[in-house]
Amino acid sequence: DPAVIFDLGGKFDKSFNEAAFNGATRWAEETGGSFLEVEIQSEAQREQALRRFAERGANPIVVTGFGYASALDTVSKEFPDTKFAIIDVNWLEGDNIRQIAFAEHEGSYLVGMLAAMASESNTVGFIGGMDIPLISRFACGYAQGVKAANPDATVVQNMTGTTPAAWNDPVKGGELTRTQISQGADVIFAAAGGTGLGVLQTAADEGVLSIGVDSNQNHLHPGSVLTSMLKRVDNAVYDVFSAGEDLETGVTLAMGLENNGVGFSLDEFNESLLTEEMRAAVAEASAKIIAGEVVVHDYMSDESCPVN
Amino acid sequence: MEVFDTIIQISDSAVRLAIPLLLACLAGLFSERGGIFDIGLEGKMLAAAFLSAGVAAATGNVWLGLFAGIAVSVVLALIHGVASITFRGDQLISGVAINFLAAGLTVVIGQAWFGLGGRTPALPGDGRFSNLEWPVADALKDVPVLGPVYSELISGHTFLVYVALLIVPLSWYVLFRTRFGLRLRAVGENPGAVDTAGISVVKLRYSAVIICGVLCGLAGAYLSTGLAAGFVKDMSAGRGFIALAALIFAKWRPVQALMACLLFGLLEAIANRYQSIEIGALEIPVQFMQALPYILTVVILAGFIGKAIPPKAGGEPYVKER
Amino acid sequence: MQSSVNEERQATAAPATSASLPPAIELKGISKAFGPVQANKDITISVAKGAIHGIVGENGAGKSTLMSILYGFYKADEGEIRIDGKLTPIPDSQAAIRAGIGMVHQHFKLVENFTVLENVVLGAEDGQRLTPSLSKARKSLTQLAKEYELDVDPDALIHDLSVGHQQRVEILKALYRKAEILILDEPTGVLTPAEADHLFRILRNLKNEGKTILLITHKLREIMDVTDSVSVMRRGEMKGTIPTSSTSPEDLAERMVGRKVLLQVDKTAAQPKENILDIQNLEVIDSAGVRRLKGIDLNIRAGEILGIAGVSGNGQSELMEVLGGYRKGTGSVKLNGQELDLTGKHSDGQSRRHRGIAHVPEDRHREGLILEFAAWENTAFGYHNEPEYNGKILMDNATIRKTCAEHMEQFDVRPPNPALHARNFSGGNQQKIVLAREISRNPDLLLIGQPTRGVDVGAIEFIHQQIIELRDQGKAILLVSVELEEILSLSDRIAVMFDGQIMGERHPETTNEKELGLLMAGMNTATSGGTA
Amino acid sequence: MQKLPKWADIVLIPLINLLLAFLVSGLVILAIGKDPIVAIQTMIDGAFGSTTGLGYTLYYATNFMFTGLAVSVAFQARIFNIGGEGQALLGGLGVALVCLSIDWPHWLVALPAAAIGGAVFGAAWAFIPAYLQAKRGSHIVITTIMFNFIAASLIGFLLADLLKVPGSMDPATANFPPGAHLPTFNDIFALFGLDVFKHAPVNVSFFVALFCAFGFWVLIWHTRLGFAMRAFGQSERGAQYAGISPLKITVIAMLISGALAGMMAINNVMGESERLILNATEGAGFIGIAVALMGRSHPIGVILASILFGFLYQGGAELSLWEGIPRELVTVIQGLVILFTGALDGMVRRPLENLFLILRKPTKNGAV
Ligand SMILES: Nc1ncnc2c1ncn2[C@@H]1O[C@H](COP(=O)(O)OP(=O)(O)OP(=O)(O)O)[C@@H](O)[C@H]1O
Ligand SMILES: Nc1ncnc2c1ncn2[C@@H]1O[C@H](COP(=O)(O)OP(=O)(O)OP(=O)(O)O)[C@@H](O)[C@H]1O
Ligand SMILES: [Mg+2]
Ligand SMILES: [Mg+2]
Repeated sequence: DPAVIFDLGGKFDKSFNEAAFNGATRWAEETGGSFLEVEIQSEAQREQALRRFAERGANPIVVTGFGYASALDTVSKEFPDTKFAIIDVNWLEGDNIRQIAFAEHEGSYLVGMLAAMASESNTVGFIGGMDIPLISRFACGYAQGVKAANPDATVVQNMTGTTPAAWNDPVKGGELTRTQISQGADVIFAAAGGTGLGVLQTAADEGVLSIGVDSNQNHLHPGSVLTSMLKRVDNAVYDVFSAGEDLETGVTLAMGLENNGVGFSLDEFNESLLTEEMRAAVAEASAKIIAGEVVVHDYMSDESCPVN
Repeated sequence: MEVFDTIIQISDSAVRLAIPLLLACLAGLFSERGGIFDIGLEGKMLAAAFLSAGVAAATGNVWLGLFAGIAVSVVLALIHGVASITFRGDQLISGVAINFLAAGLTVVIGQAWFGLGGRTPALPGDGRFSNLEWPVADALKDVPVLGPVYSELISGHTFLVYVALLIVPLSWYVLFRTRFGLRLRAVGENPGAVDTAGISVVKLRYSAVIICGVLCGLAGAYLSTGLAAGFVKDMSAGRGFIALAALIFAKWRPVQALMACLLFGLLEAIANRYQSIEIGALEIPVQFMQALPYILTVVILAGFIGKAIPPKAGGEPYVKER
Repeated sequence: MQSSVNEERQATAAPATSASLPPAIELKGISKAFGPVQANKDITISVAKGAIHGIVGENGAGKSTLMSILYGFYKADEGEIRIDGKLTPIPDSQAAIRAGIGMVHQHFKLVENFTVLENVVLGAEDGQRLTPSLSKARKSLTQLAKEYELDVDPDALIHDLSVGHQQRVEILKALYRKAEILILDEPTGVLTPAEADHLFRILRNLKNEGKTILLITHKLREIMDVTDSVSVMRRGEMKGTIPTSSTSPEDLAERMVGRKVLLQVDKTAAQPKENILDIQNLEVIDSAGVRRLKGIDLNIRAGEILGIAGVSGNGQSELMEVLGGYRKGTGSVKLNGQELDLTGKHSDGQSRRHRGIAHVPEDRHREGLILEFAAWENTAFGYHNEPEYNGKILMDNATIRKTCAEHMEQFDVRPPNPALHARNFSGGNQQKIVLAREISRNPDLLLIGQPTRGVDVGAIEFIHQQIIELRDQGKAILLVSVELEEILSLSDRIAVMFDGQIMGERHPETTNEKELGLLMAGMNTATSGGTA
Repeated sequence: MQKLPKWADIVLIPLINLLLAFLVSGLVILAIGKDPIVAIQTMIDGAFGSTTGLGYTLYYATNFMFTGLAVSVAFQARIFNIGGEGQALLGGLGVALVCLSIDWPHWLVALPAAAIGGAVFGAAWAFIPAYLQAKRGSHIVITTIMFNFIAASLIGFLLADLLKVPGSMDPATANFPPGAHLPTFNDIFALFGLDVFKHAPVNVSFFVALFCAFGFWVLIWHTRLGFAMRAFGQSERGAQYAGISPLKITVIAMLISGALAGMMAINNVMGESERLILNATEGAGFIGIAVALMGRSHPIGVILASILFGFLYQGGAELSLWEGIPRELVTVIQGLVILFTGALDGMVRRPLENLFLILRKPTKNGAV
């Protein structure tokens, strides 16, 4: 059986763990197969869970998040016959590892453009969970997109906290949203797990637009969620599970716009929010990025952002 | 004018952030005035937030949700009471246990109930407390100075906010102007005096604990059905502990509790507003701004507040025969 | 053993009631055990209406327990209670209050940060709202105050009141509840003589109103002065009831302890030698900015006991604390001619002990002992840094235990078990543990405060002997006591304190309680303090 | 005065309490449609059934021993240190800075240095609340809570901005040099040719923790400082009479407490992750409060309570691994264990005391 091990946030984090869970579930439903899964509780369990699943013969094993990098580095060597996949990591070496890294900055760029175009106040907001590099990558891509669509626009940025509670505080998310609204923001992008739910909710209550993250969150508040920045962890997991023991490993997949690894959501809930003009603009930008004509700066490349 | 608007907005935010603290703080106030220390405010709040959102989601009726939230909080309070009053257990341990129980059970039950990993579905309109617009708030909006104060700061909060604010003078009245209040304060200071006056220490302490449960229930319900629209695991996010800090800050007095909670709310609102400041070339890190409310609390505590003396008999079970 | 109540009433100055009435209180066959401890064994006693009835007995004899049962605070295991001849079950204090019983507990049951009024009203409110109750109570307090000389400021906070006033509040509480029977458990243990006299006047007033009073005390003179009849308890048992007129202090002491007790202190004249302690212009200002000591000049010589008399709260405690090293002061204090540090680094208890000052503090529960510590640990308390109790790094617990056992033997501490927690010793034995610790250090100067507060006659005798013995070894002793009798019988020289000042010095042979009482009240009649 | 025989007091009652806790936990497991018998088997088997499982149990227990002792030592002086979490976080910083400072030649050198680093940082973080309490009367419960938040912010800032490995996604320091690698039990037993505790993170820090527990015992009951701390804890006025300075004792007790909490980092930071990561303490500081309270602030009690919590952590991990039982259920079980063994102790104790009194009465009467 394949297995998936979620990060500390848990499989219902409304973020990429949940996306991974959805991918695995989709695979199980379509194929009738079953899979092992576990939500770890502490750092020490990363290695433990990996090893225990590998010992049990689970294959392939997917781990979600860069937190697993060093654990996987150790365990993958102990089990050369087991195949592993890791999300959000591209710096490991190992013949039995498939690394899957997402270009969140590219997806964020597109929703940033949409935000700037949808904004009437020329001010848009970003609410992140914690000040960590991953979130900065979202923020930086978003800001670039905003500026690309409207150089005069302002981006208001907030982080929700410094402890793990930062990912599960919708009340604070709501409050930050109100603060940003009072600062003029009328489109707000939330990359903050459960805290983001409070952002989307408050945006809907206050009559401004919001942007969801990771999974498609458009349905949460139809007509109020402008779009969602998609990070197709679900597809990645689905692919890994589908390939099963024949999984191609020793590769690093860069999941960007070109291979639909990231993107934005368009469905019946936000059809009316995205004008033809907006769709055309992002389609063009997307094409340019894929073609390499536009390079979205990756915060991780030099740990700084050209715009903010 | 812009400065003024900002002040109004920050104050507005401060009020919203202060209310859950205030309710929990008053809950702790009644409990501790009665001699029962309660570090389980957090857990009771969390449990109430969960059940009120859960019931509101299931029934679509926020009032049922509110009552369910209060009920579960009271049940937890009674467990604390049984442990610390009837069985004379350690009040700190019991409080810690309740925090664990609430943190675990909300997710376990929530998962079994809604299958959303401990989350409740987002609440529909009737499943939430909506903001009450005060009369002619809209019309007065543009009146300078007083207009925004009235229409934004005073008007437009949920029902529970006004309830919480009313509970402050009510608490004061109950504590300092009624028989019950006199006895409650006495039982927290010297249960022997109450006992020899022929009043049941046990009954008084249970009533203190139940009031605490009701108020924590309100606090939790406000979190999930007033401020947010649904429950997310661990959503109390340490507010119960901040409420305890506020309680000590307020030296166990209702009006001061309001002040302390507003101060905490204000500090948080300010930190939210000004997360990234650049002073010249120096960029103040966001983490510093996020820690600022806590740093300022320590500074204020060290600088202005004298020794806070808790109710004398607090934390000790009352034993007349050993 | 039991003498009949009627006999007794005929024998005493007739109370204001007719002889045919049933006794106000009748306890029959009361037993009470606390776990393995049998505090009361089959106790039977009856008290006539309108009488003042004394109860005496050693520490731990079970007096407080018996009274707590009568007041419904504890539930008796067996036995019955009759009030005015009617069988009255008293399951809780509410029932006792309804039966017209009021109690002033040994340790006051007052809420310290409440006002007098609030304390009086607590539990006796009329209705849910407080304000009407308070104003009603205020009125009747004024009334009661007038009737029984019980003035206290109704708006004062309890912790601002002297113990004497606190006790009045306790009595007011009982009277406000219309008590016909008043129990007082060691009411004078903490009172000054003036306050005690005042209390007894009140008690007589109450008696004249027809109220019945039960009085527990260790002071046999008080029994002789105010009671009509007296019961003696020993080890949980009732040893008999007798009319006061037919007994004497010596007789009572013997009945209590089971042996002859010397009530008079037996001492030879002092042989004072060189100056040990020299205090000049000592000033203390407390944290609230109040001047507690206003320029004290005193000296004590080797081989003498200087007694400090005074109403408590006039600076005696502060004086002891400065000398003991845990309060800062200004001025000059010389020990053996060497200046003591009053403000700096060396103004702490440790340094004082090193300099040869031992200290038996006034409050053994809060200062002198750590109640949760075993007796042996208390033996080292304050001296825990001394070399003989310490190895290089570790404490030498074996030595401390051994020392404690020796102390217990020398001072006849009962039970002689070093492992028992200090809390579990009776007041007298606790005091002996402290005394043994301090005296055995062979100090140059012993500060001793309220050495016999709440201690039974047997132990008092012993403690007094120890103090005299130490003096005879040539030590200087500073004795602070609110018991004028104790001051007069122990001291070689007496200084009276009032309002932070020394009002004058007297010699015990040439003064009397009356003169000292005047000085204590701040009235200096004679020439100021000449010393020999 | 002893109402219960000693064995009943220290063995029977805790056992009954635990049984009750597990009984109720079983009911909860039943309620969510799982088999409680299988669950408890899985837990026990997972935590004690193999040396690897045991190794994890002891690893967690080591963390809790440090924080439990930290809370206990302050509590002996009746100071309630809720700041273990923050102090342990800062301890992690100290350990990380020491480990990264030079290329350590051998763990025997690195361990003491790192332990001192952790202890110093932890103690420093405890110093300010202690000083403020003693000097300014600022309530230590509030200040230590605040310092937990401030510590999290500080570490977050340092890891995200200053100490992070450039180019890495992970807000964490670089890996420690190999010379700072602490031998695990597996490494130690390998010396004797045994292959046990395989892959378990339990390491020599466990012995350091035991040593600290022993040191705690010596300190509290066999030194004058401990004597002074306990005296101060029981009666502040009494302590002053005895010449014990409240300021000094408060500060020293908190320094020791903070140092113990800070030393936890040699286990989780140096022993396990071998680098400093965000949220490295994972609430061990708070568990330490429960451990200290349940262990009655006595080292033996703390050790036993730590192992109990280690068991719950490791057994709980196995539960979620194999039984599909949500990990939060473990939190519920922990809560029940704390409730029954800690707070509802009297529920079992009093009936038992009466029982023993009845059982003993006849013999007593016979003797008298
Ligand atoms: N609350 C209690 N718990 C356990 N034992 C008690 C309690 N109160 C009293 N005792 C025991 O009962 C005995 C009688 O105590 P009690 O206080 O009645 O004595 P007493 O005569 O009032 O002594 P004293 O003169 O010191 O006030 C004591 O020896 C004590 O061991
Ligand atoms: N926890 C306890 N367990 C057993 N016996 C106790 C306990 N507390 C008090 N006692 C007993 O109760 C008796 C009275 O104690 P209490 O504290 O009233 O002393 P006391 O002689 O009245 O001293 P004081 O005059 O200072 O009040 C003592 O004999 C003591 O042994
Ligand atoms: Mg007594
Ligand atoms: Mg007594």
